[in-house]
Amino acid sequence: MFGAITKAYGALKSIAVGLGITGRAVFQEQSTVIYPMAEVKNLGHYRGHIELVGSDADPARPRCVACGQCMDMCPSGCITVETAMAPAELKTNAFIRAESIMGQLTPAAHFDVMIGEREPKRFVLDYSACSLCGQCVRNCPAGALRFSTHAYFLSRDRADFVLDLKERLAGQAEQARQAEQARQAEQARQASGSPQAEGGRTHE
Amino acid sequence: MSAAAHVPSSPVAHSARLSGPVSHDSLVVSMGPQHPSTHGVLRVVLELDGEYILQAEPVLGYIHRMHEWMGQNRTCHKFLPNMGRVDYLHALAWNWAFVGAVEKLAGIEVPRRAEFIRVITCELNRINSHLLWWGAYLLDLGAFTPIMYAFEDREEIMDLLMRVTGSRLTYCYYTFGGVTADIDEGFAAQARRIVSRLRGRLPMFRDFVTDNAILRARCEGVGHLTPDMARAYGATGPVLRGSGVAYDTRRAEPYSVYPELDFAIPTSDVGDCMARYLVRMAELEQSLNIVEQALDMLPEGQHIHPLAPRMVTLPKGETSFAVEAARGKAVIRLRGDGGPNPYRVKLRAPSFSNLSLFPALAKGTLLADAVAILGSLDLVIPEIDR
Amino acid sequence: MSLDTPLLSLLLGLAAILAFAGANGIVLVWVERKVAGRCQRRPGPLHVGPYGLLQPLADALKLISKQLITPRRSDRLLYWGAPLLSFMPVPICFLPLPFLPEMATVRLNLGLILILSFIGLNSISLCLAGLGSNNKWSLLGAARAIAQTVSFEIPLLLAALTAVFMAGSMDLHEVMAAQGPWPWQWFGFMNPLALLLFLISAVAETNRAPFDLPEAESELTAGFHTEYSGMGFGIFFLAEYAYILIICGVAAALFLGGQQGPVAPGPWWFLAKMYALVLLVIQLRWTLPRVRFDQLLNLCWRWMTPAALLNILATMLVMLALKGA
Amino acid sequence: MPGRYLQHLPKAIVARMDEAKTGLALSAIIPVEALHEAAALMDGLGYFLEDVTGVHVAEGFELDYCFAHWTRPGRVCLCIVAPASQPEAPTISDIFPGADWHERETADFLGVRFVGHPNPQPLLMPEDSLHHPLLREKTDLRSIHALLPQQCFINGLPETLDLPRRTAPCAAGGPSGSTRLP
Repeated sequence: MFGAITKAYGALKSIAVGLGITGRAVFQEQSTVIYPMAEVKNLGHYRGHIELVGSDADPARPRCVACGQCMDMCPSGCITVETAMAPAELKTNAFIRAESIMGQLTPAAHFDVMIGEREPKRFVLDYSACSLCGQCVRNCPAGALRFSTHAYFLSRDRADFVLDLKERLAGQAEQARQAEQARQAEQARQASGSPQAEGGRTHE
Repeated sequence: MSAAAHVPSSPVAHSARLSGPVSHDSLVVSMGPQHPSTHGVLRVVLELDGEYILQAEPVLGYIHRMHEWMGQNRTCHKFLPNMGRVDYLHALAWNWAFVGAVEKLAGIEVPRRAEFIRVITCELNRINSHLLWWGAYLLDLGAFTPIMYAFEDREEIMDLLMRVTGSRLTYCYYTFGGVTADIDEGFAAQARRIVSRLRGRLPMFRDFVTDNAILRARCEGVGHLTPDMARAYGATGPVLRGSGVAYDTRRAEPYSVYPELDFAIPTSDVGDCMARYLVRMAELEQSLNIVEQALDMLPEGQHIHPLAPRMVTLPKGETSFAVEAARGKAVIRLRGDGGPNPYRVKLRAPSFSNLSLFPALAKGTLLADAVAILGSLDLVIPEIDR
Repeated sequence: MSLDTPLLSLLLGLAAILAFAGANGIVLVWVERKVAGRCQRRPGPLHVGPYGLLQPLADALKLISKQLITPRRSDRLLYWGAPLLSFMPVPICFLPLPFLPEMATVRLNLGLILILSFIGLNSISLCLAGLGSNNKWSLLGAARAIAQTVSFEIPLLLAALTAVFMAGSMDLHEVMAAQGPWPWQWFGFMNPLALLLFLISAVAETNRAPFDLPEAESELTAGFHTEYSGMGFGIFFLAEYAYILIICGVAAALFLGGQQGPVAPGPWWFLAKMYALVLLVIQLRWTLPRVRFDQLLNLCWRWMTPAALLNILATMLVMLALKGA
Repeated sequence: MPGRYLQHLPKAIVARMDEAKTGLALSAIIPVEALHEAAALMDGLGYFLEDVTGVHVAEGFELDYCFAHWTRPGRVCLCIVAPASQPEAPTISDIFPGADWHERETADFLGVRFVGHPNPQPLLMPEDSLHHPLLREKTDLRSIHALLPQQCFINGLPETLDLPRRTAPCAAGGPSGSTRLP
């Protein structure tokens, strides 16, 4: 009898404790982000689809040397690189070393790629097949690939996920150029308003 | 039973894929492949007498992707991203199992710093996995709120792991000879914050759920698993440790820097669902300890061996490499034939063995108990079906 | 406030009750989801209307506009009769509830019996729904519903009887009047065990978590209403909320003094107590795991029924002693 | 320890392995007929079945039964080769019920038949599938001798085959050892 009462008391107490915890939660701050209205803030390290890195000289021209290693390395076969000869003035005498498996059963083979000899005519990523493993980025001998932070990428059409990365790079470079121009125009306006500001900075 | 006696006695028995004969006045129901408590696409065919289970037979293969075939038809590098998809809740354990097996067979060295980074991230991932199990188990038992609380903490850990791996769930972070990205001071500081935050949350979890009278009533004395049975079915992980066997791959087949770390293996002699529950909750604390220690001991150095090959060629021979995943012993058996593709990759999934216990455990219990038992085995279906 | 012709009063009352039951369903759906959200530290419904207040209306619209699907080989009469049957007793149960000081729609000296007898009809409708759907999970849910309701009627009645003994009447108005304005003059305070037993049985009787076994979605997918779509499901839902309100109203009248309250007694006290109990029932759902079926029956037969019997005996003895003194 | 027993099986080839390299302590290549007896032996020694791996090799089907022990270090592998002409092996699911699923899986992938299996339905493959995905093309097959250079194919000596007992139980590796929950 006494045992039963203690048991019942214990059970009711544990339920009351639980009610206390959910009850307190009612008055606590919410822990969710109401997504379309509020901004998701922790995407700084987000790794979206890959994108091409522009070369130092011309940000609209990819660093890619069209060695095709990313194609070789990709587990899902979602990268297609079409090769073209680069303009002669870009040709250097520097080589970088790449490795390829050259078929399935032979051991890894090394080959040297001349920087600036070839360039990608098209660089197409089928994002719908990509598993974001990063093998292409890690194995690019020219450092021409990186992950974008392109998080909000939605579509109902599969075809929208086939990205021409060279076009994307050109677009990004154009955007960056326009932003730079706007910034300079802004600066120039400020400079003309206040003669103390340095007005002698020229374009590039 | 001989093969001849097994010929199905009625169309019902055949379509239901039950192994035993079906009585004419019992109810055969198919739990799953779409059912709230099978968490994914598992189907369990049950023969019921009222609510008592006469026999239960899991039917697998709904998410079978033949990882082993993929493994032997592509290079190790190309197969590596698959490992995050085997057990998506403890992806890093499978990452490690495969990477470790290849390193063992091909003789690739791993820098000490990378080993510590692996320990830290793998344990964080284990915490994440156990937290999700906790929430999902309570969901099976009819409590809706715990999973939300678990996800608050999970989100923090996922944010942290995203910092280095770039992904939130299906990581592909370890690579042959190290890890793909180094961790920085910010990572360490954030990890310590998460550890101390979780230490503060665990007592709340205990008050809210573990001590709850209804949970105790649902779990205590249900699904009793004896060590003998666990051995017969090859159960590992918390399922085995809940039956009082202190078998943990991190100690039994020491790998990486685990021998240098001080942590306990929680066990319980009871062997019921509650024991498995308590073991997992205690493991959360142990994993927090491991993360903290590993952060303290983290040496300077490289995160990937400078001579780590970009292209792995497997020598002839075979090897096995086992890691302790959140669900138990995950083993990769790898056979090389001198080429870049493995000749054979075998994935030994802990959930596979643990689920094979289920028919024996569920027999004679109530339907609600079967749900509790299924949940307490902590199954990840893609790992079972592979 | 009194109307002269009983028929007019009844008709007006019925209309008011139906409107109230409908509005209550809508409001409680919102409250339920909002409480669930806040308990889980998320906002709950938010986008439709201010604070998501119009969300249940939108849901109702959706449910109404959905196709009604009748499973093949189901029993059409039972299948579609069940939701109607589940809602039908609702207006009758509302009739004797003491919302206003002077007026119940129908003032009966057996009001409590009326409510408790008609509330039991709900379990029959659940059983028919499960039986008629021709679905194995639904059938299991139906079996559970019957066993559960039949068991828990007993402690429910016994606990209510305790209050009835204390007041000496089965008219809810008179039970209310027998209690004083201050909490220590309420029957629930004088006899907390009866209140506790009544509340537990009430939760079980209305099939709410942690006793939501007939629907138990992690075990029976959705139990008795697995096959229902659109308004078939909607009516079950509406009835469930109506029953919660009724049973909480009875509890408020029997044990918490009903309209009695400090400072200014009146109908608002009754409503406030009723909705406080409803909130408690809702919060229980978002806090506790579900009990197992045999545990539920054990709880009823081995714990609550004996406790209720002992409690009734003790109450009678104390009352006799008080009377003698 | 198991090596001492295993090598008395008729025609068993027992080899001690380099554990750091192969993850195996002991590999025993035994005739198909001896599998059941050997499995019973492993059961008697307290081992549990970790998994069954089937490999399609030039000689037929190599089936590896891996065993591990809760307190004893080292993994033991029983290896049988079922000839391609007769892809059959005795079931050991009567000894280790857990082998049931491993065998069904192997049967799915390779088409090996497990004689006496209580429930020989497909496990992971569709019920009506006749395809065994892990079968290789003839040109793609390697010989078992080429694949397993580590196994020295000779009978080992009893004293060299005794594995050292671990001084402390496996579990109590760290200073904290194991904690028993109440």
